[in-house]
Amino acid sequence: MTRPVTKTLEIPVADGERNPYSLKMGPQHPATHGVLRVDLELDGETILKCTPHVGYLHRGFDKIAENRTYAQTLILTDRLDYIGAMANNVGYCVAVEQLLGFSVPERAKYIRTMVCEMSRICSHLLWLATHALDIGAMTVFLYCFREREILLDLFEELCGARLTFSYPRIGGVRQDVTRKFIDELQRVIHLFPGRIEEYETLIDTNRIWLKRTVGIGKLSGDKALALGLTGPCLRGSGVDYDIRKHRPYDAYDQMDFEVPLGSDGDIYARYRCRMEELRQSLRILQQCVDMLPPGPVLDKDAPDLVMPLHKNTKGGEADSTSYGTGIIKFMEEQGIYPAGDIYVSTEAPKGELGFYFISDGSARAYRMHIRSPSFIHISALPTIAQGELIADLIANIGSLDVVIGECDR
Amino acid sequence: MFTQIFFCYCAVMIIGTGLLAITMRNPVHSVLMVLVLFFHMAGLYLTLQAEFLAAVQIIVYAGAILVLYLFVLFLVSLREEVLIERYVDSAWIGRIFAGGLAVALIGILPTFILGEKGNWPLARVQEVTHTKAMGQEMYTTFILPFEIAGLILLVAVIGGLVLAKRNAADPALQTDEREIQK
Amino acid sequence: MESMEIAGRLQAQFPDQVLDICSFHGQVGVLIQRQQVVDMLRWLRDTPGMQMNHLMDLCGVDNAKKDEPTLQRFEVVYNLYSVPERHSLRIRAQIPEEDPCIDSISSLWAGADWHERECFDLMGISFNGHENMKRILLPEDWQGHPLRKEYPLKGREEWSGMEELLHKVETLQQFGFNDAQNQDNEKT
Amino acid sequence: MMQVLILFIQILVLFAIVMLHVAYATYFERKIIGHMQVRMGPMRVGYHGLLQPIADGIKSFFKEDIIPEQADKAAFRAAPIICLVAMMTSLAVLPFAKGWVLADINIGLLFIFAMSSLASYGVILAGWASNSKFTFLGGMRSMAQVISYEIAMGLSLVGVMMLSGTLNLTEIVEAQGTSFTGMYIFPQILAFFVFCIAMLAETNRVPFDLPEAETELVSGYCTEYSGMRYAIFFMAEYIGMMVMAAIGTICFLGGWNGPFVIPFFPPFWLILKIYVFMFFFIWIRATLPRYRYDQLMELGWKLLIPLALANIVLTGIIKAFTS
Repeated sequence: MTRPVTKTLEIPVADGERNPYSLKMGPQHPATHGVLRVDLELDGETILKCTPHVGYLHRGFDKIAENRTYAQTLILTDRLDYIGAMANNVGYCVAVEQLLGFSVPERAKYIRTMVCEMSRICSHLLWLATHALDIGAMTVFLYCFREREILLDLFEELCGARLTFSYPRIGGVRQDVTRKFIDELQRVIHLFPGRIEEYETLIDTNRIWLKRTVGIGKLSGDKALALGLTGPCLRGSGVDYDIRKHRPYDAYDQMDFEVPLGSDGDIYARYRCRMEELRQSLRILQQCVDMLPPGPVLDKDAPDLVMPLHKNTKGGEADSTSYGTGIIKFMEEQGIYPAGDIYVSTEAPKGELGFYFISDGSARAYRMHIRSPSFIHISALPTIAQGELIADLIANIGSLDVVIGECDR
Repeated sequence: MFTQIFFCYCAVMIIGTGLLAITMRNPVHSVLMVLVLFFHMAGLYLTLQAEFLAAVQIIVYAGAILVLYLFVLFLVSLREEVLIERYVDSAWIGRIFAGGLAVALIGILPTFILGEKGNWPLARVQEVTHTKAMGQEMYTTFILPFEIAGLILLVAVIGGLVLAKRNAADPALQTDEREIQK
Repeated sequence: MESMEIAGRLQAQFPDQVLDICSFHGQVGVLIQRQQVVDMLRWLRDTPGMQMNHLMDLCGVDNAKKDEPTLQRFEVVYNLYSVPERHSLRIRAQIPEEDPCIDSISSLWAGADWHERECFDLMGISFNGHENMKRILLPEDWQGHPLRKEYPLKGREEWSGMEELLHKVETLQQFGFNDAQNQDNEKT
Repeated sequence: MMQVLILFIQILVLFAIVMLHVAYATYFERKIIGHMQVRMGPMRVGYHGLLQPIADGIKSFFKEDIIPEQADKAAFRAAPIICLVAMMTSLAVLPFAKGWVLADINIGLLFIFAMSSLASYGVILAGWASNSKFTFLGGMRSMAQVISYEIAMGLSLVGVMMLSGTLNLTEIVEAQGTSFTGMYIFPQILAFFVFCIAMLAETNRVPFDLPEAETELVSGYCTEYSGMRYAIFFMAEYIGMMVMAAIGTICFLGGWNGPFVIPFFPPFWLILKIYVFMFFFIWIRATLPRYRYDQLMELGWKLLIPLALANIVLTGIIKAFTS
């Protein structure tokens, strides 16, 4: 005769190795930087298996782009990496210009380089803020936001927007920089080195910070390259691959700057790389300000890529489609749009942001594919995180610097 | 008067929670009952002017040992009901045994007598505090048994370490194997 | 090395696989057949002088609306780059409509894993030898592959998961849940 | 009978004062951390946000109390109470000045240890009873942490016990004398160091706030708690901080003795020192990142416990030679 001796509440515990403790982190979790879900299989706190799930923010940019003109698609790129949106805009414009064969005035090139580096600083500051918060250092978070605020104010002075800019245009930029902008930028360039030192004083020599970052999330250069990592994550592993140097676009070939390289490929190396990049960005900004040539900011030969209006301003019913198509038809007849395919990538703050276009001679992209760094970086997460602890996973997600908007597109 | 009431309360609670601890079906609840039991044990020590023992009872038993029990409970999966064969088939045999034991215990009770007063009458303990009194006795009169007990515990600790070390090595091996299988 | 030269050497190495070489704005694309894609990419990656060790991009293309009759229905495009040699090449593997599959290159580049899953998810090209050929961006029970040209811009129907959710909301409303929120929504 | 009534009134007064202090300790923390982080902290409710803690209290009191469906209801309800009661009980033996103590018992120090080890039951139970994975991991972490750091803390205070020859908190203060140089922080500097670190770990404060590490475990053991129950955990944490600060003050900083006597309000120096400790807690919170679980254990077992043991041996040798 038998009888049950215990009847218990379901206790969530690991049942030996047959049934590891599974934990679903996200999509609502403070440290997954948006709507990333990571399914974990744990042995105690050690990660046996880590499976990231993305797609919660999928908006189908590729498909939308096939049904809009090139100029219309520009505003979608703001919504990729919304932390440094300007870099996406520039990346897109550079790609479309190469596809359609437009030239860009010198002044616009310098302005674009400038805003690119500003958005890199913006992005890296936010990265540092959240990364430090992930590891538990709260104060750095607010210090970084204080500085980011200054840059956002600058962007507002430049184009009126603080987050989604759509400032660059195909063939230049929308409008010229103001005197005030340049003065303010000059001030920022002088202010920032001290501020960067401030962050470093807080965390760089901190025993706990070093314990949490040195030797964690290690990746060798070859492995990082095979995983497709780019940007600071790749350079932290010692691979010298910076698109600004390898395939210069805009005014980067005129700039004198260094590409900071790490060697260990751990979280600390990536952190050091980004901190150095902040300094190099300031250097580039200074050069841009000094060398800014006079001239127009939008190419004269560039077609007037007016966005189709929703409402006819002259009154009467809106006929946006016919108005839009009218222009497009006209331009198609002009033969501005060559047929062919092209892959152009730029060095966005997070890594290599590539646009692959196929044009069939119409005003709309036949196919657009965005190679977003965050997507690839998240896919590398299982390799990095396996065998480490939960706390390290958080640090790793932070150090890979992912933005879900860019990952899911 | 107050002491008697307090003693009665503690005694009743000890018996009650003891019974609950072995009858409750949820092991975590059982452990909690044991926690309450330890509390009242500490109360009993207080009635004997043994405040040091009372505090140690809570710190060591409640604060450390029971927590370890909980640890084990959490780590061992109890998701499935554990089925244990009855040791004795009929319930009545067990009840008769239990009743007999109870009668024997109660029968023995009157033969208990108070021990000798010895070197530490109540007044003296109160004067130098229980902690000092115990320390004095333990490190002079009973130093040899105390050290022997310490040695045995040390052996146990080292034994535990060795066992844990070996067990810790195993899962690592297993995960490696699993990786290889993949 | 010039991209054209690499393409030429690739053609010499795999003469029956390379269909065509085309160039546009200085970028060279090599049209190939799908059979030996893994070998070809491995050759490009490992040959000294080529060392195309960085897979920049991998995506699927639907040629249904292109009026180039020589092309097959689908393509998988590999954009390769050599970090040490600084040259790039594009490989376009042709895939017929009736059997949309190609060998996976995730053994060459671990990073191709998600690219291929994305391609499968949105374009419906499956990759042989891929360990985890599942949808990645869309829900697992999604019907169809949105990036195919015949897929409408607005979906044919609501996703079943969404309908379930709407149904749930309706049931909850019967019990007085969510009322306040709805009123707010109506106001705005 | 009269005695009991007086005691009862004393308890009530102490309770009220401590609760007020707890409320304003949160204000203190938010303000200080705010200014350290180039922001203002609470500003809206009352002058410079002075009424903020009260507003928070009222808010959490009236908030909906959510109990997860799958939770073990009894344990879920009991957990915060256990935490609070254990922490409040330890207040009974704290001497705020000579004679200003509810229960002047011989084993005051041990009693506080006993209570703080009981408080960990609240955390463990909360973690288990919520029946959620994050809370469970938080509870497990807390268990391991409390066991390890209680040892380090107990051992660090053994030196003080040896010097003073008593466990009674009032007598410990008196043994240090009234002069500045008599404080045990000087002979027991090693123990003070160990105590400070163990104190942070015992109260689950940064950099040892692993049981509630929000970036890893959402909010650790109290993830599923809301409203008043959550506030009770919060209160228990702050009372814990105060108790630990009071022990540090009493054992190492000479308790209520100060450079000069404040008439009518002898606990002045004690409270001032407690708030210095609190400031230390907050300062650390604003500065340091968080340890990782295994590193925390390593620190406890490989550094603090050996250090505390060495301190005991050292104190013993010195005491044997000087006496």
